[in-house]
Amino acid sequence: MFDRETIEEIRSRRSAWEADTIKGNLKKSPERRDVFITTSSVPVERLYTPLDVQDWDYLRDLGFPGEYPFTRGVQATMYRGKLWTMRMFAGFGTAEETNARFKYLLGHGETGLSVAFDMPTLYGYDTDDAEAEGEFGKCGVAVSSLADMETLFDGIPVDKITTSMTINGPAAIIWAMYIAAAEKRGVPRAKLGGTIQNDILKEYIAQKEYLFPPEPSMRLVVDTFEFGSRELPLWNTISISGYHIREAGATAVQELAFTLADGLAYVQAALDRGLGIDDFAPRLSFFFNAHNDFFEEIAKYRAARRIWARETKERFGARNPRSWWLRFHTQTAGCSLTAQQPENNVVRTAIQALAAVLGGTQSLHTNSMDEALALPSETAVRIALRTQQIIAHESGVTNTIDPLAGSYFLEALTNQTEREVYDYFEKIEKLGGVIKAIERGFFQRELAESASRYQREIEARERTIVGINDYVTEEPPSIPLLRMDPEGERKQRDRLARVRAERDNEAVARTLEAVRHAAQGQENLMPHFIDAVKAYATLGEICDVLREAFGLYREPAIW
Amino acid sequence: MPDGKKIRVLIAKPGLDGHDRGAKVVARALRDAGMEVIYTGLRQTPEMIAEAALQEDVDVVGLSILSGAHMTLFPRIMKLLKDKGMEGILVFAGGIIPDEDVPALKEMGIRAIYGPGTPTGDIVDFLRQNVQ
Amino acid sequence: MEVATEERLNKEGRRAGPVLAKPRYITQNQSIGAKNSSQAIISPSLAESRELADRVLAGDRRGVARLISLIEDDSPEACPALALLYPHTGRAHVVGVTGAPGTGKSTLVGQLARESRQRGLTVGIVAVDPSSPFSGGAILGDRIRMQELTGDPGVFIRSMATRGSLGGLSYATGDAIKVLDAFGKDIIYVETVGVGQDEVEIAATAHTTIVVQAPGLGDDIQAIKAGILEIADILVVNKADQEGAERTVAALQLMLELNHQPQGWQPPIIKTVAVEGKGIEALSHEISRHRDYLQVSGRASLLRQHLAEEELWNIIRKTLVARIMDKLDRAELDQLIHDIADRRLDPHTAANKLIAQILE
Amino acid sequence: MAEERASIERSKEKWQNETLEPALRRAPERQERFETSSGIPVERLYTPADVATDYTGLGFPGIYPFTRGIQPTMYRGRLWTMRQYAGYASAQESNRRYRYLLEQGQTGLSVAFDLPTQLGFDSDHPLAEGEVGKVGVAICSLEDMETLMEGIPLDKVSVSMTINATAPVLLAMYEALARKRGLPLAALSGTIQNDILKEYVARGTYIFPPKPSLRLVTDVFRHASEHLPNWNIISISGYHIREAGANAVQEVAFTLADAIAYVQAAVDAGLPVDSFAPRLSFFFSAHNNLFEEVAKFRAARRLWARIMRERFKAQDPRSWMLRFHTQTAGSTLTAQQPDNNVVRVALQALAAVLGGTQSLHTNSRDEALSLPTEESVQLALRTQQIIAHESGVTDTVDPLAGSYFVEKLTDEIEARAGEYIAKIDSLGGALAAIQVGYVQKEIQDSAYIAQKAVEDKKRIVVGVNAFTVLESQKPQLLRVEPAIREEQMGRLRALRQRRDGPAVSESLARLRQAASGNDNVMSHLVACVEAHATLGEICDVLRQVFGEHKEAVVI
Repeated sequence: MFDRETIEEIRSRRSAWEADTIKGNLKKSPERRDVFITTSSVPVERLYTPLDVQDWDYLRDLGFPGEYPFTRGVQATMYRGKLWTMRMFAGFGTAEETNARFKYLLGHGETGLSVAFDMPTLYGYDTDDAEAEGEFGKCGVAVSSLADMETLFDGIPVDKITTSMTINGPAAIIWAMYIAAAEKRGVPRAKLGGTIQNDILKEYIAQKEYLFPPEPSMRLVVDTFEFGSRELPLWNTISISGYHIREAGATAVQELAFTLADGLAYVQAALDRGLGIDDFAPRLSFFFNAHNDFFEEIAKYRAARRIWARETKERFGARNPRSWWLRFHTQTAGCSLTAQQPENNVVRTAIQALAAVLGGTQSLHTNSMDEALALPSETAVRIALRTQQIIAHESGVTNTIDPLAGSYFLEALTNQTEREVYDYFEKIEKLGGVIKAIERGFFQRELAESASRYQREIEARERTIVGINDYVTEEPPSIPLLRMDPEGERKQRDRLARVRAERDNEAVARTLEAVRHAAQGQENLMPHFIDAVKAYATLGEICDVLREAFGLYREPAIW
Repeated sequence: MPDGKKIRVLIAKPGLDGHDRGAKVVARALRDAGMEVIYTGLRQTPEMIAEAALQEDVDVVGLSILSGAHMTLFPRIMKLLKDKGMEGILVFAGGIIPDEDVPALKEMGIRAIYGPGTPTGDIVDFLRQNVQ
Repeated sequence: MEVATEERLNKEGRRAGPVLAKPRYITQNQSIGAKNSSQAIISPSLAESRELADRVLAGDRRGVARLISLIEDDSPEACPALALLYPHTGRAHVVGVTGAPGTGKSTLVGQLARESRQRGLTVGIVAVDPSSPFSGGAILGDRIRMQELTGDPGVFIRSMATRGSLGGLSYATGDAIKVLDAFGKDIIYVETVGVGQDEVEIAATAHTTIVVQAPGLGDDIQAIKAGILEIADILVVNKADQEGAERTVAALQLMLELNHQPQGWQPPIIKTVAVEGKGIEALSHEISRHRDYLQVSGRASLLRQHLAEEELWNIIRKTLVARIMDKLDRAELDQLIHDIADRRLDPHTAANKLIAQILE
Repeated sequence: MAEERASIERSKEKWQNETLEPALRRAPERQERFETSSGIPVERLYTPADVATDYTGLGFPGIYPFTRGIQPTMYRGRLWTMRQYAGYASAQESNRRYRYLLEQGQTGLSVAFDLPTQLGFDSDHPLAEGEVGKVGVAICSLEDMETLMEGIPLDKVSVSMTINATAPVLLAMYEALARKRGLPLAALSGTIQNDILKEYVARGTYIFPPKPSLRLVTDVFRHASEHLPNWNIISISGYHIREAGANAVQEVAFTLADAIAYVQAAVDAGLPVDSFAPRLSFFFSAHNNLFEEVAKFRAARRLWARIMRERFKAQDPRSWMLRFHTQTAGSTLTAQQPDNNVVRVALQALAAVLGGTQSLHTNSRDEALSLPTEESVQLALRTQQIIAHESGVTDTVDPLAGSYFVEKLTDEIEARAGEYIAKIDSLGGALAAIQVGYVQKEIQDSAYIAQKAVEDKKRIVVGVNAFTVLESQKPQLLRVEPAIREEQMGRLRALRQRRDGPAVSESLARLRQAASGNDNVMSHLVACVEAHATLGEICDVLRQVFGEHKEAVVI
C-alpha cells in the first residue's frame, strides 16, 4: 500500500525507534513475557507496521466483498444488508421440552433453530435400546422416530425458519425424518431451508461419533449431496466442522487446515461419484469455533474464505461464484468456559462472538454461561442470545464491511494463517489424503500434541485463565441451573412403544428391506430413508440395517 | 380540557446530585409535546420545589434523582405539597430508584416512577391521560 | 418624555399587524375570546370569580397562582375576577427588563429583587420565555437564577410562555401584572423573552424599562440599531468585568448622544456584574430615581393614560378579531383568499367587504 | 502509489456496478444511512484509497504523535491499571471494600465521595440529609481519611480520587495523612480529578464561580509540582461530558478544550508548561460504538500531542503524552435485564484496551439500579482480567493500526474535534464558551437526538426498545444504611469537642487571608486539616471569599 520510498522511510524510522526508544525502555522495564504467542502458540510481534504487509497486494489478497477471493466477506453488503442468523443450539430431554425451548428462543428474537440430539440418537440407537441406558436426553433431544420429529417441530413454521441439525453418523436418516414431518404438514421439501451437519470425517478426527467405516460413510454423505442438489435446493447438505476439531484441542491453524482438508475430500468424493462441482458446491457450508484469541480468530475466518475460494476455483475449476463461497456457522468455544465463576463466561462469550462477527460469520451460536456446569437454563440462554443482539444493534460493528481490513497486525496474521494451512495441506497430501491420514492417526496425534501443550502452558502459568489458575475465588457458583423433567425418559419410551404398536409393521419391514437392498447396491439411499421413516421405522431399526450392510468402524490406537 | 389550556409541569432535581441529562431530556420532550415546563435547576430543597409548584400553579411535578436520597427527600416534598393544598397535583419521579422502593413511593402519592430507559413518549402519554 | 411616549404609541399603533398575522392563535382561541367579552357579565361562574378575587386580596398565594393560570388559559372566570381586582391595582411600580439572550437578564432580575427585599419592598416577578412555534410547548428556566428567592414569602415568581405572542411578552402578561399588583406587591419586575427582535411591547406595559446589554455577544451596534435603545429608560451593561465592556459602554454613549433629547429624562448607563451583585445598588437607585421623575414631572399620570389606551385597543383588537373569526363562514373566507391569491380580487376590497358584512 | 490507488478505485467502481448493484436490487440494506454516534457517516467499505498514504500520522508507539500509544511496549510491558471506582457509606465500610478489591487482584484504588463531600458540606449540614454515604464515602475530616486508608500502603497503591470542587481540601487531607505516617510525599502516587470546568458543563458539582475555581486548580498544580512529583494533578474528564449526552467527537473536543484552558491558566499564573504538563491526565468514557471509541482514543492522543507541542511549545515529550483513565459508559447500562450489561461492559472495555488506555474502570451490571454489589464488582473486574489475559489483544501494540476503517475514523474524529476546538477558541476559550452556554447546548442537543433515536427505534437498545421481556427475577441490590448519617454526625460532634478550637479558628483565618489574596491556598489547607478543621468549615470560608456559582440556563 505504500510506495518504495515510504516503506524505506518507515524501515529506517522503525530502526531508529528500536534503537532510541525500545532499547532503553526494555532495560528500564522489561516486557511481561519473553515471547508472546497466540492461543495457537503463534508468535506475536511487538509492533506491526506497513513493513509486515509490504509484499501484499490489495486487489489480489483482499479484493471486494462478494467477489473473489472473498477475504472481505461473501456478501456484497454483509451485515448492512442482513445480520447473521442468530442460531442457538438447543435440545434436551424429550421432544416436548425442546419444542418449548425453541418457541422460547424464537419468541426472544432468535432467527434460526439449531437442534442438539442426545447421544443414543447420534449413535443411531433408539431410546429403548440397551446401548442407550442412562444417556437419554442428556446432551440433546432424543429422536427415535418420525413421531418424535413431529412433536419436536409442532407449531413451528418450518417453511419460514431455517433449521440446523447437529447430526453426523445418522444424518441422512434424521434429515429424512425432517423432510417427512414437513411433507406431512403440507410443506414441500423444495421450500425447506437448513443444514445437516453430516460431516463424518471430523468424527474420525475429533468427535468420534461415527457408526460405519469411512468409505460407506462417505457414500452416505455423497448421497445427501446428490439428493439435496436435486430436491432441496435451499438445504445445506453438509456443515464441514472445525468446531469439534478445535474443541478436541486443535490450534486455530489446525482447525482451519483440517476442516478445509475435509471439505476438499468431500468435494473430491462427490466429483468421483460424477457430480458436477457447481451442482453441489454452493450448498456446502462450514462450521467454525470462536475461541479466545481475538485477532487470531478473525484472521482464521478471513484466511478460510480466501483459501476455499482459491481451491474451488483453481483446483476444481468451479465456475459458479457461489461454489467459491465459504459460508460458515460459528459457535463460541465451549472448552473456554469455566465451571468456576460461571458468570465470567458471559464476558468470554461476548468477546468470542465479536470475533466471529468481525470475521464475517453467516450464523452464530453463543454459549450460555452455565454450559460448563449443566444444560443451559432459559435465563442463561437468553443472556447468550442478548450478547449477539447487543453486538448486532449496539456496538456499531455491523455498519461497515470487514472493518478490520488493512490492520497491519490482522493482515499479517491472516497471511501467516494461510501459509501455515498450506503447509498442513502438503503434509496431508503426502500421507495420501484425509482418509489415509485418519487411518494413520495423523490428525489425532496432532491434536493430542496441541492439547497437551496448551494444558502444560496453563499449568506452568504461561497462560492465565481467569478463575482457573489466577484470580481464583472461594465461593461456589450460585447460578440457577436447569432441571430436566424426571418423567421425560418414561414419556419417550411410552411414545416409542406406542409407535411400534400402532404402525403398519408390514410397511416397516418392506421399507427396511428396500433400504438394505439399496445399501448393498449403488442406489441413492435418501428416497428409501424417507419411505422408511414415513412408515415409522425407527432410527435404530434403520441404522441396524445399515450396520449390517456396512459394518462397524474401530479406531486405530494412537499414542 | 379547554382550548387554551396548557399542561404545566415543574421539573425539579431535589438533593445534591448534579446529573441533569435525564431531567433535561424529559423537559425537552414535554416541551415538544406542547407542554409548558418550568425547569428549576439543580440542588432544590423540598421547600423550594413545593413553593415553586405553588407559584407556578403547575398540574404536574416531575422529580429526578440519581443519588439514592429519594426515600428521604420525596416524603418531605409530598408532605409540603399537601400542606400547601396541592394534594391533587400529579407527581412523577425518575432516576435510579430500586423497585423495592416503588410501593412505598406510590403509597405516599407518587403516581409513576420511571427508571432509566423509559421512552419519553410514555411519560407524555401518561401526563396527557392523567392531567384533568 | 412626551415625545418618547408619543413614539411608543405610534409604534404600538403599527403593531396591530402582528396580532392579525397570527390567525392560528386567534382561531385557537376564538370561542373563548367571544365568551370573554360577551359573557363576562352574565357568567355563571361569577361566584367562582369572586372567590378567586377575594383570595388574591386576602393574600392567598395559591389563589394568585390559580388566577394567573386562568388568565393564561383564557378561562371564563378570569375576566370577572380581573374586573373585581381592577380597583385594587395601580399601586405597584412595574419595571421591565429586556435585552438579548445571554445578557444575564434573569440574574439581574434576581439581584434586583433581592435588593428590593432588603429595602423592605415586596416583589412580584413575571418571567417570560418563548413558546415553541412548532409544538406550542415551552421550557421556562428563569427560576434557576432566582432560586434563593423561592423561599421568601415576600416574593412571588411566575414564569410564563409567550403562547404565540410576538412582542416579547405573552398576551396574559399585562393581566398577570395586575393580579400581582392587586395582591399587594410593591414592585413588579417583568423579564421579557429576549429574542432581541421585537422587544418593544414591554415599554407599553412597564413604568420603567431597562435594556440590558453585555459585551462579547457579537455586534453591539447591531443590537442598538434594532431600535431597542429608544425604549430604554435605563441602560445596563452587564458582565462589565468581561473584555469589551468599555467598548459596549462607549458605543451606547455614542448612540445616546446621537439621540439626545434636550429635556426630560436622560437614560443613564449602569455597569453591573450581576452574578457578583456588583452595580445592583446603583441600578436600583436609578429605578427609584426614574419612578420619582415620573411622579414629579407629572409624566406618571400621562403614562397611565397612554398605557390604559394601549391596553384598551389591544383588547378591542383581540376581541374583534376573535369575533370576526367566529362569525366568518370558512368556505366563504377560503374563496376570498383564493380570489386574492389569483388576483381576481384585491385584499383591501376583500377585507372591507368582510368587515362591512360583520358590522351589519 | 498513486497508480495503485487509482487501480483500486477503478476496481471498486467495477465492483459497485457488477456485484453491489445487483445485490442491492435483490435486497436493500437495513438502513439507508449508517453513521457513528457522532454522526460521522459510515461507508459500506473502506479500502486503501480511504486512508493517508504517509505513515507520519501514525508513527511508532512511545514517540510523537503517540497515535499508537504512549508507551513503546504498551501492554506487553505492563497491563493497564485495573481500577474500580468504589466508595460508599462510612470510611470504615469503604476501607473494607478497598481491601477486598486489592485482594481480588485490582491494582489501584479509586475513591468515590458522597455528594455532601463533593459539595463541601459536612455530614451534619441540613442539605446533607438523605445524601450521606449514598454515592460515595463521606469524608469530613482528616480522621475520616485516616480510617478510609487504614492498612493500605499509600506508597505502594496508587489512589485516584474523584473529587473536584473540594479537590484541594481532599488532597490536603491525603497529604496530611502521608505526613502523619511519616511517608515522603514523593512516594505518593495517584490522581485527583480536580476538573472543575466539566462540572459547570456536565456534572453539576461545583461550588464557586469559575474564576476562583480555576485559581484553586492552578494552586494544586503549583503545589504538586513542588511537593508531589508523582501525583497526577488533574484528570481532565470527558467521561461526564459523554454521560451528559455528548457524542464521541464532542467528548474529545470539549475535554481537550477544557485542558487547553487549564494549561493556559497555569501558564498565565507563571508556571512553565513542562513543569506541570507531564502530570496532566485525562479521563474518557468507553461507549458502545466499538470502532468509533477506539478511533476516539487514538485521535485524542494525536490531537493533544500536537496541541502541546505546537500551541504551548512544550519541550518535554512527556508533556505531549495524553495519558488517560477510562470508564465504561454508565449511561449505556440498562435497568432491564441487567445481565446484558455484562456484555456491554465487556465490549466497551475491549474498546478502551484497543484504544490504549492507562487505567480502566468497568461498570457493574447493577449500576443502573443501585450501588453495585460485591459480586457484581468482582465480575466487572474479571471482565478486565479476561481481556488482559485470555483475549490476546494485549500481546501486540495498537493492533488495529492500519485498518482502513479505524484509520479513517481516527482522522475524521481528529478533524471534527479540531473544528470544535477552533470554534471554542473563537468564542474566547472553554470558560467563555461554557459561560455563554455553548458547550452545554451542544451536549444537550446530542442527548436529545440520541434519546429520540432510541424512541423512534432508529437506535436499538437491547432489552429496552427491542427484545424486551417481562422480568420477575430481581437482582440482589446493595443499600446504604440510613443510620450512616447519624453515626457520621456523632463522630463529627466528638471531633469538634476534642480538637483544639482556637487552633482551628486560627488556621481558618489564615486560609481566609490566603484565599482573599494571591497566596497558594494548598499549604494553608494542609494546616487546616491537620488542625482538624472540617471540610464544611473550610469550604464555608472559601464560599465567603469566592462566592457561589449558579448554573447557566441552557436547555
